[in-house]
Amino acid sequence: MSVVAQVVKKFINDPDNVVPEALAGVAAAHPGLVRVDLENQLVLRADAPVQGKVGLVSGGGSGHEPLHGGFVGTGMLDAACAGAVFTSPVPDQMGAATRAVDGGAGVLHLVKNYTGDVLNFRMAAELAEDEGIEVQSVVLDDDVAVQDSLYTAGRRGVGATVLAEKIAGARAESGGSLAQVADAARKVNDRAGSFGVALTSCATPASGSPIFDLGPDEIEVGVGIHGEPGRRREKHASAHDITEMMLDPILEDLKPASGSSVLAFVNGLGGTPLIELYLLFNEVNRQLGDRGISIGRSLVGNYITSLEMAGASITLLVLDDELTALWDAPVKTAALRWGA
Amino acid sequence: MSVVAQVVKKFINDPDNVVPEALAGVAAAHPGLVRVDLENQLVLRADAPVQGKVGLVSGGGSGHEPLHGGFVGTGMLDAACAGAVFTSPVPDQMGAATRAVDGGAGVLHLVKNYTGDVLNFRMAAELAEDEGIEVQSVVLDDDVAVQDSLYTAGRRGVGATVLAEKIAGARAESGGSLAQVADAARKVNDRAGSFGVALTSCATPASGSPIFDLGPDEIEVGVGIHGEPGRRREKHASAHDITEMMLDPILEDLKPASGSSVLAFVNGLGGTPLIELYLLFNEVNRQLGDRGISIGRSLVGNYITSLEMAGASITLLVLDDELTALWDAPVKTAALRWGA
Amino acid sequence: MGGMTSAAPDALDAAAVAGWLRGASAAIAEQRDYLTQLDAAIGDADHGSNMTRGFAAVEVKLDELDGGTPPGKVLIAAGQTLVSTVGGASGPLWGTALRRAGRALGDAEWVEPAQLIAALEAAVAGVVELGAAQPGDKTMVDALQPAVDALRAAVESGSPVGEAAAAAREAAEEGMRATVPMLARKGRASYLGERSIGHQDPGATSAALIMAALERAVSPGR
Amino acid sequence: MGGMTSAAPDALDAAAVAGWLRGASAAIAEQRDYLTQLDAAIGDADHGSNMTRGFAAVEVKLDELDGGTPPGKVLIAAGQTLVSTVGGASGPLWGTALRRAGRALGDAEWVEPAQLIAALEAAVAGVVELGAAQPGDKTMVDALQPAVDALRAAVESGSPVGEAAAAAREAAEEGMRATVPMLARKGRASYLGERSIGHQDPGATSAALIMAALERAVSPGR
Ligand SMILES: Nc1ncnc2c1ncn2[C@@H]1O[C@H](COP(=O)(O)OP(=O)(O)O)[C@@H](O)[C@H]1O
Ligand SMILES: Nc1ncnc2c1ncn2[C@@H]1O[C@H](COP(=O)(O)OP(=O)(O)O)[C@@H](O)[C@H]1O
Ligand SMILES: [Mg+2]
Ligand SMILES: [Mg+2]
Ligand SMILES: [Mg+2]
Ligand SMILES: [Mg+2]
Repeated sequence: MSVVAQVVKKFINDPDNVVPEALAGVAAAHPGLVRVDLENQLVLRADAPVQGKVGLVSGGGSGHEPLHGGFVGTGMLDAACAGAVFTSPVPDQMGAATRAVDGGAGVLHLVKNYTGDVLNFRMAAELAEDEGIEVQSVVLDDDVAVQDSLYTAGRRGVGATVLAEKIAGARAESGGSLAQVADAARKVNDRAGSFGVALTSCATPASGSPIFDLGPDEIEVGVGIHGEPGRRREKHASAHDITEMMLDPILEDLKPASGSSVLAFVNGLGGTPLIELYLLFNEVNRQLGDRGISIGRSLVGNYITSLEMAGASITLLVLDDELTALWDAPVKTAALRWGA
Repeated sequence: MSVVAQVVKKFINDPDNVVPEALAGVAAAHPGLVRVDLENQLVLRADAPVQGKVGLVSGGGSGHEPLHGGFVGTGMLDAACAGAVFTSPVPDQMGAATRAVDGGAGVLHLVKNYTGDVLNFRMAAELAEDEGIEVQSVVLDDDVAVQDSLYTAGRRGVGATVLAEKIAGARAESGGSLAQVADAARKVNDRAGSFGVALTSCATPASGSPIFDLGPDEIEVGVGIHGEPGRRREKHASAHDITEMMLDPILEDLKPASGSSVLAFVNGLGGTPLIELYLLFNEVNRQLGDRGISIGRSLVGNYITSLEMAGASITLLVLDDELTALWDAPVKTAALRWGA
Repeated sequence: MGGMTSAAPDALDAAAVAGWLRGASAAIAEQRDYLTQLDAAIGDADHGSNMTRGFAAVEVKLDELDGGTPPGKVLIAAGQTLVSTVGGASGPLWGTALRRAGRALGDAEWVEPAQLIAALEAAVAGVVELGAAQPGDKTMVDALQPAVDALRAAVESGSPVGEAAAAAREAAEEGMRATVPMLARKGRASYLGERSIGHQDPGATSAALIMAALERAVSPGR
Repeated sequence: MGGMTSAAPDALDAAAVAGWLRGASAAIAEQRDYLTQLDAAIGDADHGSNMTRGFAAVEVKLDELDGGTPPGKVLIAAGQTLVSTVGGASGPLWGTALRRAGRALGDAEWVEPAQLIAALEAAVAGVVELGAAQPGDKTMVDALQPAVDALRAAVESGSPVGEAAAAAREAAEEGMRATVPMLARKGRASYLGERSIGHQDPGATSAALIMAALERAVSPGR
């Protein structure tokens, strides 16, 4: 795990300005969809606050794009707070986002379970409540690679975040109360599990060199989305075997009944070509089929990334009619769009 | 330009099976949208052939995903033929695709200008015409990095391919004749220019190691989408300067009048994080603004890629009302979707 | 730095507290790459830039403060600045620490040793309350808790504040080194499980730097 | 291989033609990585796998052919197979070359030297018609055209077919080497402009391998 001196080249001007410049690009690229508060580093739904609708706020460190800013729009998030690369935003940003999307029906904070994100969002929620805005928080912790325990930081929030933002967003759009929207997000978290594998590391703009180095035939198994090493290092293996390595712990955690229908989400960590993600999806489809589980809905692509890391994660969400309907509901964001 | 011994790890089972396995994944992921002919390596619109509609066929080597298979669906392509990685498909595939999408109104072949693609599509068109199917072909050659000449292979087809598939697809969906659909594609090609820059090389599954090697402070300027070196090698520079390097030759080629509105397409070559693509889009927006050109429509993301190559291309299309309306028309494919 | 120029020989004034924070900022900026490297091994390679960004903002804030601002209010302002500029885990934790310390001092113009102990104990309590880390979890608490314990012990045994701060710094450094063999149970390093063993915790390392800055601030003559 | 067992001493039969194609397949498979490496420098690193895939399919096709298939039909079947399995630039070009050569031979059972020349001239003409490459453009034409010219010259000056084929192979290899300093005007290498200079064309290289296989097929005794 030594820090290698290798250089990762990037399209940037100044490492300290990457996030604001990218946000200005988001504003220029999606004028009808979102507006950007550059001072607070927020991507806001163009028509926020929507009166009478529960506001959905998420956020986290940058470098996971399209998460979260790419999911702001009708039927999904009302606001996304962008921190520095891989660093949780600060409570001031979350507070500004909360105020900006408060349409009188309360605001839900969707928080990935990392100490930094949880603490900063908690502080923001306390401040917002002091200002008279009703806030609830749902913490997402779907990464089954990490053992859960009362005495640890617990599991990470990864792929299920995308699904929770979509599904809770649909619930809010359809007029759900703050409690109902929070319930929808919690339901996703309860019924989803994820597992990630990295083939390479990645480099933050500030450091410019990879966080860890891997041999030509090694992979990191059980990684999150911050370029960190995983639970263990293994020999590189076939797509079939790696898929099995990922599916086994997810299924062990979720224990879906045979005959279950799942949403299967094969997510690229940033540097893996789409052709490989579809190849992995084919493996997922076959291996789930062998276990009597069918894929009811699917998502394949780079949705929650770790800069240019080559790797992939699999998320399974055990569907029911409610979740399926909320998934299918129209969504209009930069990164996920259908029915609108 | 020596071949380096570095290894690029991939999620694959067998290098010779990457394309069919990925296509099986596409079939499993998008059942309502497309069907896949595994024998001929075709992605077909689920409801093909659409009677009375001009059929749109494109295709090319694999490794550029989501191009072309990700653009099959309502309002875009009727069929995509997948060759081996970076190798044009064969006439048999194109012929099968042409037959499969022929709804009686003729079939348009959208061909990227590479010798292999052009020759194979030409043979397929001749065979199809022998079978009584009316075929027209539009060859796309928007890469301004390559000098055009009667005596050379000419310019490459790159980013404008995506725009032509969308816009010609909309024209076909709205009931255009074969001549009208071909005209729409040619119009896009005439009014579009592209330029690409690579920060790294990429590796085909068959070879497993990068096609060229670049120093830690070097970039390849004027690259295409096949992992090939570019027109020249330069020192790595700021996003601002690289954007200028790309915009200058495009604008020199297109010579848009001041006050023009363009579709600005910042495309990732596969291994560049989205945050950098938005940062580049911000540069494009500012630099075009400085030259009196406004961005009327935009597209930012990985749409025509070169496996895991880190790099980006910029494509500008000079808009008019017809092109804008066709761009805005509903599209429902795996990779581009709106209004449906 | 006016720490030792007061009538009460062992008491700190606002300038001394500000000097402590500036000294901490300088030390952190100097060790930025090292802190980031430690975080790269078991975290996400941002602890150096997080802390540097936050303490640089604290320095700007200190310049803006009224000359008459009492030590407690200086610490609260610094804590608020950290909360607003750092993000990550260390922002709320260090922000809370300094705010709690500041609140413990109230509006007093001078910080006597007993008050310094109370303030730092409040700081550690704030970190534990917010982050729920126990000693041995491989966090900043493993440097801070022994440091505060050593400070109290030294002061109670009659040492002058300079010597007590030196004892606190030594305890912090020892605690920092003691994180190496620990298995992380909090923060990002916990995701690594057994693989976190053998690496020094970045947050404990910056905590030791901050305690060393305290020693320098209370003993300007050294 | 029955090339020299016929009554007409310099004529080739279908088995000799099939032997040529099998020999070409073996040589290409052996040089697969080298061809790909040449293509990596100025193309897209697939020429070795393209040609190997195509000629392997040709060998399968040859196994399926009727014993009585005349040489022309053997070449047409091989060309059709290349078109259907190679893709890229070399698939249509080599496919057309072999089909044109086969058509020039008609249904004749024996290929006399004059017919061999006519067939190969038709092959090159087909490549030029389809690909529009001129000599000097840095393509397979730069190996094929001199090879065919040398074959004709040798036969016309009375050389036996084995010697003529050797001359053709030598000319192909010389033409192949001559591509090194050329600036590419056709195919992917043309995108490199000046940077294509100094690299040997992969297509000219495989063409030389195919001409060397012809020499071996017509002179089994060597
Ligand atoms: N729950 C916690 N309680 C106390 N300290 C913690 C806790 N979680 C993390 N830390 C400290 O924070 C440090 C990491 O800080 P930093 O890298 O700035 O934030 P992040 O982990 O969000 O990237 C760790 O080294 C550890 O000392
Ligand atoms: N227009 C052309 N005429 C003749 N030969 C050509 C032409 N274009 C390319 N070639 C030959 O094809 C070779 C490349 O073949 P290959 O790598 O298999 O196809 P691709 O270029 O499609 O990847 C070149 O080295 C060159 O000799
Ligand atoms: Mg962090
Ligand atoms: Mg090719
Ligand atoms: Mg960190
Ligand atoms: Mg090639």
